[in-house]
Amino acid sequence: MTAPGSAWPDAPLLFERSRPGRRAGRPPRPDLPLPDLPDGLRRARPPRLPELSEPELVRHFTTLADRTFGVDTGFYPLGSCTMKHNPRVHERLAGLPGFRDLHPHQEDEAAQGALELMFRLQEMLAEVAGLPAVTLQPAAGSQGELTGLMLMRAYFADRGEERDTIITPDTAHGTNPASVTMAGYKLEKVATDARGNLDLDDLRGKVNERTAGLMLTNPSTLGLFDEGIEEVARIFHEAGALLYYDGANLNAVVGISRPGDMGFDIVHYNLHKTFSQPHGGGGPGGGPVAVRETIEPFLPSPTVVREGVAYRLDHDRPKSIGRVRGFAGPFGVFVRSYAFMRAYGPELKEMSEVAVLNANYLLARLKDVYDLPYDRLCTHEFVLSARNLKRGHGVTALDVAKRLMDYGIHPPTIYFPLVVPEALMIEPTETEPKERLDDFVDAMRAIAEEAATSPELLLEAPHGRPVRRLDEVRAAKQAVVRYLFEEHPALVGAD
Amino acid sequence: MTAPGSAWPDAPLLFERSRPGRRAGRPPRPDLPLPDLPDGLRRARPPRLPELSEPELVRHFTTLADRTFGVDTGFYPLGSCTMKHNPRVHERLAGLPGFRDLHPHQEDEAAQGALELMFRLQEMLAEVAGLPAVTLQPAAGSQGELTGLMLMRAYFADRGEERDTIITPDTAHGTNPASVTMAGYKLEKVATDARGNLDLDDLRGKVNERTAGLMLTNPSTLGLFDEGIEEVARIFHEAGALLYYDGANLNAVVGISRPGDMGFDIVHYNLHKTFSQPHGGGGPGGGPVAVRETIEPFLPSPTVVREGVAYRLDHDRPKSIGRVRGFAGPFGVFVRSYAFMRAYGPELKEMSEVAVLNANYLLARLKDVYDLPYDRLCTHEFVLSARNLKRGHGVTALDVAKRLMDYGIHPPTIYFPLVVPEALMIEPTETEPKERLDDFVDAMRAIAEEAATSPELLLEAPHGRPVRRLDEVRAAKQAVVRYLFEEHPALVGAD
Amino acid sequence: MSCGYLSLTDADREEMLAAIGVSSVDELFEQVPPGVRLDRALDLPPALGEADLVRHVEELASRNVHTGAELSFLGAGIYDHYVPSVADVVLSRGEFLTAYTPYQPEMSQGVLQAIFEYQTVICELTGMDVANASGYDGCTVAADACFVVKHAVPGRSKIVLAETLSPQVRQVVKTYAPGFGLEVVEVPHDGGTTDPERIAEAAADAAAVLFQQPNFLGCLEPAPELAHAAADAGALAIAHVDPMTLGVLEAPGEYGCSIALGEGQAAGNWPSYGGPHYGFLAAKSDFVRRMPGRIVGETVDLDGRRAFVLTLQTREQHIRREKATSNITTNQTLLALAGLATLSWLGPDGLREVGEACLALTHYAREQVALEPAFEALSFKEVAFRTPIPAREVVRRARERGVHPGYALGRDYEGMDDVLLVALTEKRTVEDVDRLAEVLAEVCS
Amino acid sequence: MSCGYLSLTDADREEMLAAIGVSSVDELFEQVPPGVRLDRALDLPPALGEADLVRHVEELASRNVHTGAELSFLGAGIYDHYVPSVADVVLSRGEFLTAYTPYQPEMSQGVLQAIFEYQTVICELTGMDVANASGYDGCTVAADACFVVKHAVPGRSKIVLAETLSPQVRQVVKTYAPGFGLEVVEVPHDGGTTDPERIAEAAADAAAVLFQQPNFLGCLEPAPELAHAAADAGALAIAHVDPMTLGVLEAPGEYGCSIALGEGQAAGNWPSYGGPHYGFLAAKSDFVRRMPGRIVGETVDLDGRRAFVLTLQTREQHIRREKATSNITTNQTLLALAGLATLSWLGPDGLREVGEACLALTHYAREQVALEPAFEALSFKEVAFRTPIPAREVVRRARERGVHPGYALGRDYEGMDDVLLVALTEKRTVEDVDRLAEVLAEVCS
Ligand SMILES: Cc1ncc(COP(=O)(O)O)c(C=O)c1O
Ligand SMILES: Cc1ncc(COP(=O)(O)O)c(C=O)c1O
Repeated sequence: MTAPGSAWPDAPLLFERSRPGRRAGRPPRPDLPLPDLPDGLRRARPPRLPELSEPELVRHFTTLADRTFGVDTGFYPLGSCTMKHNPRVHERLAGLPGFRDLHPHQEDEAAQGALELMFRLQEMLAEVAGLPAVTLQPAAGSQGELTGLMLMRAYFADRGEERDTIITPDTAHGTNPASVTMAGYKLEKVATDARGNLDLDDLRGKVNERTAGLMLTNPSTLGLFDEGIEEVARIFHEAGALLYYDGANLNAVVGISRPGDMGFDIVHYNLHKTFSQPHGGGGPGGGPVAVRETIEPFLPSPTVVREGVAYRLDHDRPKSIGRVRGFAGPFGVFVRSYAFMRAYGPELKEMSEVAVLNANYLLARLKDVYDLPYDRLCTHEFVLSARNLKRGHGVTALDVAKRLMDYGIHPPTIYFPLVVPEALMIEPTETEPKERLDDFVDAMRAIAEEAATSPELLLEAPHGRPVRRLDEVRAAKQAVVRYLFEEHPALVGAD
Repeated sequence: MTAPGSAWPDAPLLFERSRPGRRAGRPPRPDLPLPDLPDGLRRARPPRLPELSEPELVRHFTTLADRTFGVDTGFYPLGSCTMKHNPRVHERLAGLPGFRDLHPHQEDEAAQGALELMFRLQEMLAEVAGLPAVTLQPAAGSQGELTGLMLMRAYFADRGEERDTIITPDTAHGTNPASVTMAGYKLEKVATDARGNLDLDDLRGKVNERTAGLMLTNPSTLGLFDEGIEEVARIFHEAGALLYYDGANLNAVVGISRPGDMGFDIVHYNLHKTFSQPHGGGGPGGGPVAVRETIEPFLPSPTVVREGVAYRLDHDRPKSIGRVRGFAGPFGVFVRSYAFMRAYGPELKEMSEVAVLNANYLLARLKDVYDLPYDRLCTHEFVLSARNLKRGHGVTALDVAKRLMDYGIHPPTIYFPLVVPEALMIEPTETEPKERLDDFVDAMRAIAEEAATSPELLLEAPHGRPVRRLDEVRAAKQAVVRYLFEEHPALVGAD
Repeated sequence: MSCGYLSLTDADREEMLAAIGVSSVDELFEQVPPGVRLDRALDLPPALGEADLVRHVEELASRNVHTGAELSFLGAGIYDHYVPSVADVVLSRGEFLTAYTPYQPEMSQGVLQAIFEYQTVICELTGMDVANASGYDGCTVAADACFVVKHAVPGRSKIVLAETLSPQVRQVVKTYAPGFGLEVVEVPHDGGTTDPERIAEAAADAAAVLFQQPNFLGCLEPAPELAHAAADAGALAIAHVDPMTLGVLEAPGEYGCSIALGEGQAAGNWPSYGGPHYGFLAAKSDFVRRMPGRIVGETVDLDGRRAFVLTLQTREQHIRREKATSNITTNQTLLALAGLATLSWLGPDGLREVGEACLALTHYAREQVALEPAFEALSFKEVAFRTPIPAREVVRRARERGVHPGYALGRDYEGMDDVLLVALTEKRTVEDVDRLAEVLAEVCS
Repeated sequence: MSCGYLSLTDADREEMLAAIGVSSVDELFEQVPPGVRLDRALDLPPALGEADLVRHVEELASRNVHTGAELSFLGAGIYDHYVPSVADVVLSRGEFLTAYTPYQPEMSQGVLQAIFEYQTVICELTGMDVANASGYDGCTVAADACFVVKHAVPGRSKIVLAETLSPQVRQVVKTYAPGFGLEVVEVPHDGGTTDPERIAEAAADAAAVLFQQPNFLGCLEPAPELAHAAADAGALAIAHVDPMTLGVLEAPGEYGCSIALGEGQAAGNWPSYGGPHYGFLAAKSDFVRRMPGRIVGETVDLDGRRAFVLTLQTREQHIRREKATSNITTNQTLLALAGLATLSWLGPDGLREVGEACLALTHYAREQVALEPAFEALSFKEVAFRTPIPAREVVRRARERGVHPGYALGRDYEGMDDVLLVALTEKRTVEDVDRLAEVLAEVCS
């Protein structure tokens, strides 16, 4: 038991709260005979699911929620993840019985509202990307990437070209190289120049007839718009290669600059970032992909098409790469993103403007106390380095992150991108008011001060959370990844 | 700002979070001309409502929720209030558009489902009370009481009798005497005997031809069933008076003993206690009233009646006392209570059995460390006294209550009933598992121990809440009961 | 255990009985005299598991025609304003839902602070100094106010009600008044509004005058004149107001009222077939120690930190018992907090815009509908039309066409069988009004 | 600000621009080359305030016929099981909704613990040692498993799929396989189930065999024999299972499978027109370091307190990049936690009862419906009937009578245009089945 007076009540596991014979749910039990199941098929030992009454179940999840920090709790400037406010009306809309209880195999004529919503979302997304054709199927950004690479493969195969290499910058998110491998491509890395743009000389030497394409985040993971993007596009297109846009940072440029206009041929969106699907402790997301006309025939099946006043799912796509996910995509996510875009309308650009304004404000107010590796205006996020604190006082980006927790703020992304040592990647998003930004500035400045005067405050942080720092090495070494009941190892105090 | 490392983030007032020109909601604005309003009618200065964006509004209420302890948070044995688990399905059901969006002036034929639910609820409540006629109109227990007293008045007026006195026991809840006054009756108090029953001798001397009736909670606020109830009823009925049953403690006897069978003529239910409407930080509630046939004609108007297969609101009640609330009652509460009773079915008795078992278990495990004024088995709640701790160590019931907070438990009701000094009135309810009861026992025993060994732990408790003990005298003296903007007095640190 | 809301296992039960020292649960009930024990099972319908329960209750709900299922212009006290999704944050949070009255302030700073904010918002809307944490509804707060008045104006025992005050409010006041020793008189309307002169007359020996703005007939009263007529006669002026109009209409506290009260439903609660909603009650500072119900005040804790607490409790039943200012205990906090969330979401501009939308639509309807307005006075949010056939018949016929055209005033007012009261909230559109006009033209011809 | 989701006032904006040292927001975008700037407003439909937005989206929703609006027997991968209200606690709590992947464990002990509990529940259901925190859906986890297999079984590059495995799952595997350098072969069914001998043959040089239990046609496969046929041939056996059947059906880990996976929707997610749902993926301990996606492990903090943390991260893209076991980042945690809440609400007895209800209803339907079952094998939760007219026509006609009778298997299987797949969850009643039988009799005659 936690000590009396702790603000964090105990949180036993569901299995520890379980008592044999207790139960919450009573499913309907039809008064019918039960046919016999053959022996090998019938379950021999019941699964050890937890046995709790409803009151205790509700308390359990309430306790766990209280130990979880979300955007609703406070400022969450997790770079690259766009932790913006999630409008509450979205939950109402996605929960309408006409959506929530709609079976995905329902006949098209009995799902016209859903299909229309998807079709309209496709059109709005196409306008934002500046590319004409959209598939909503991919489940998240990473799957969008993989889908994009598969589209490249299909496109080149259709043209009879053999290309086996994908180029990514050294600032790329880990999913980019991982997707390249999963798609069966080879990876080639290109350097970043002193202003944070792609190094054009390095690039020119690497693009050739084996190059299938580029994967690029723009603005980059440094939060910088690539000033040479037009030249980059020229280099690839001249080599007959394609450009893939990782849309994780689209929040910076909606209505300002469109990937299609920048020269990208394939784009994914992260609906959970830019278009406000709640992140749900890890997901769900949505990763639609937009493409040029030339690539449209290869899009996954089915797509949503309009015929006169009616909408339908089109499964008849002979050149399609096939299906990448079940059904037509994560529909509930579409409801939210559609509602989000409709709430802004043509003024959606303001979203990006404010996101960029908020980030630059933080940058301006912090760059004298933390190192700034690329001294430029940023876009919707920026990367600072704590190397000055490390050099001066022996505290790291991790320590700064942990100390922020004591100020009631979720830490930014740290140690990414890899090209910046002791990186602190900060993305405030557009929904934060100036007061929250100022709180963050005050905390970051106070922490820099503390690093000099009382570094132990950082080194021992956090102080106000339900646990202190964890032994992560031990977690990986012993890999206790499920509860083991009677055989569960006694961790506490041990080792 | 709270100190870094505090588990309780700041909670500024909405008005302090407000910034001129910020706003969340955008109501529809029809494109129509706006007629002029005469000068004296048009608002001169806008109300200073808070101006916040939606993200900050959501955070504000999230922060406030985190500073609020509910049954979902933990054990809440607040005697007399029946803080049981509130099934989550009730929120779904009350939120169905067919209920939530149903206008109370809708024609009866277009509200048949709602009327049927109310009719069925009336019937189920009547069965529980053992009385034939029910009005659902009263908004809470207190209003049920007042309604009951008005019914008495109407009943006697109809019989041409003049009776002006209501008798209540000295253990009565404050609402009983308050209702007596509001109904225009005089109050007469009767004593409690050594076993916690009504003192029959005292009673006999007080009941006469001026007596309109008795108001009694049974089991009493001491958590004891009145063993002389049959004789009590006889005394009143022989004097031509009526018996009113305060249903606050009905949770103890559902399916065990019915007020109507005990001899009561008028009964209120607290739907938010016995039948699980969430208490909502203070309300809403529901206080239906059941009566004998002879009193039925006086029930408030409208009632719900069945005619063949159809249901309707009956407004044609010439002898009715009139209306006590808008419409036919708090319908959303009815949905929840109806669902609650349907989830138990005829086994509803088990609810009371377990409530009584849980209370007796706690009593058995605590009576050696706290004083027990009436040494009997209890019903669904019981009253201990901390006078032994006060005598021995100078700590009071209040100190015990505050220290319980440090153990993550909501204090019981204290200093009530008035007949017990240093009262701790404990009602666990039937939904608590044995582990929570044991936690409470452990905490209460540890506190008794602490009272002896380190009384300052109690005297200075709580230690783990967002605030320490409050200056309540000052609150009442200066009566700052609203935010005053520029003129708001600076309280902090002052005096 | 037969129900998943219960938590004891058979093993728990045995252990607990042993600890108590009894051998069965029945023994615990030996204190109940055999003569009053129920010797049979309750005669209740069979138990339903959650899935079956939902199926059954959904079926009941499906037999109601709600405001989303027809184009509805019903108002008359309960209004179909938009309830914003931020209200869900309040209504769905387990802590708010499952807490009770904040008797222990250290456990309940959140709900206490929210009530303090609610009180402030109500005071701002009404121009008053103090508001309680809520009453049951817009009817009972009127009765509560009469109880305040009874003590605040000694020597007078008459309450004057304008006939244009909501019929249900008047009925509730009349039900309560005898217990308070108060007599009730009603002042009839003149062409839809109340004549200040008649109020002046009636108020001569009255303790208080209650009127409604905008009134039940949809008309704007000469509210300042009514208030002054009352005050000049030595009676307290009490206004029953609609919070959603107070971005546009003057606050009663600014034109001489001592008390303002009303039904809060319009601001943040669903119609819900009549409840639960919240009644609000606010007054000038003179009455602070006579207010009924909970009031939250500001104070400090031992460390000087700002904190909130239930205050002025010597007014209340649990302290003052038969001398209390009211018997209220359980109130409508949760609904009031949904109101707070809603009004904060709107802000001053949003509230004004809602009022303006209602006003503009009302006047558009007055022009578009080819029926004669029943009253000449300016209408706001509701407008009464005279119908060539009984209004109830108009309702019946229009509903067959998917439009609920409003409230038949003959339900409450003698001689108004041919008057239909049409409510217009900001949720109705110009096209909705056009459709109403079309249907009314059809069914009235 | 034009939208209430934004928080800056004009004054804020001015102060902030000054602090940055620019005079306008446009200046911030000078880094965007003029050639790629959009020089017009986006062509998007007009902005809607919340009330208008709700009205518009409700109108769209109303044009769908959902499972509550007709009596539906649709399944074929997505099932109308009861989603208990405790799932709402997870889905409506702001903290769960608005948190992301728990990179900072001290901020996220709640969601980490819940994932750990979810992993345990999945392992218990499937008889496995490790489960990840979720994959996108029941299709993509099958592709993920192929990527595990590619590395786990060196020298073999063939994947065998039973034709009775869900068509969508097979399609997704086929889309992914070329990138992995894997070849896919399919084994046709014999009378609705898969012949272990044919699996033995196909598995001879295969890395893995995937089959489904109960299979897509509603039939119970001889799963242990299939698993053993695969394993004996040196291939890994992978079972695609339905969590709601695993209270009654044996756990794949008990009959020789190395990996178990499936679509989680049936346990705790609404149909939602196909998503978002969650895919689960579990394996024997040999594969723990090849698992894709997030995995939560137990550890201690500095004070020795138990705590949870994302672990084995060297498998993942953000550490291993092109050598990662998968590219997955965002997953389906929220939906998986709704699954956890649902399965915990059921408990072992409830889960068994759900399975028994489905089984009993399936067999009742098989008897009651006057159509010939398409396959002799034992059916579970779904049963296929042969129809005298095309099944799609049966669907069309039955829907006109308010009954959606099921899935026309001809959509996926050649030669099955006259086969109708009827799904029976515990939400259907005996009367529902009687009604189905009646309607099918009508429309098939
Ligand atoms: C730059 C970048 N690319 C790709 C991804 C992958 O997107 P998702 O998490 O939606 O799979 C992310 C985020 O996680 C990202 O930040
Ligand atoms: C014994 C008793 N009587 C009456 C009441 C008043 O009931 P209510 O709060 O529903 O008005 C209460 C509870 O507050 C009570 O405990």
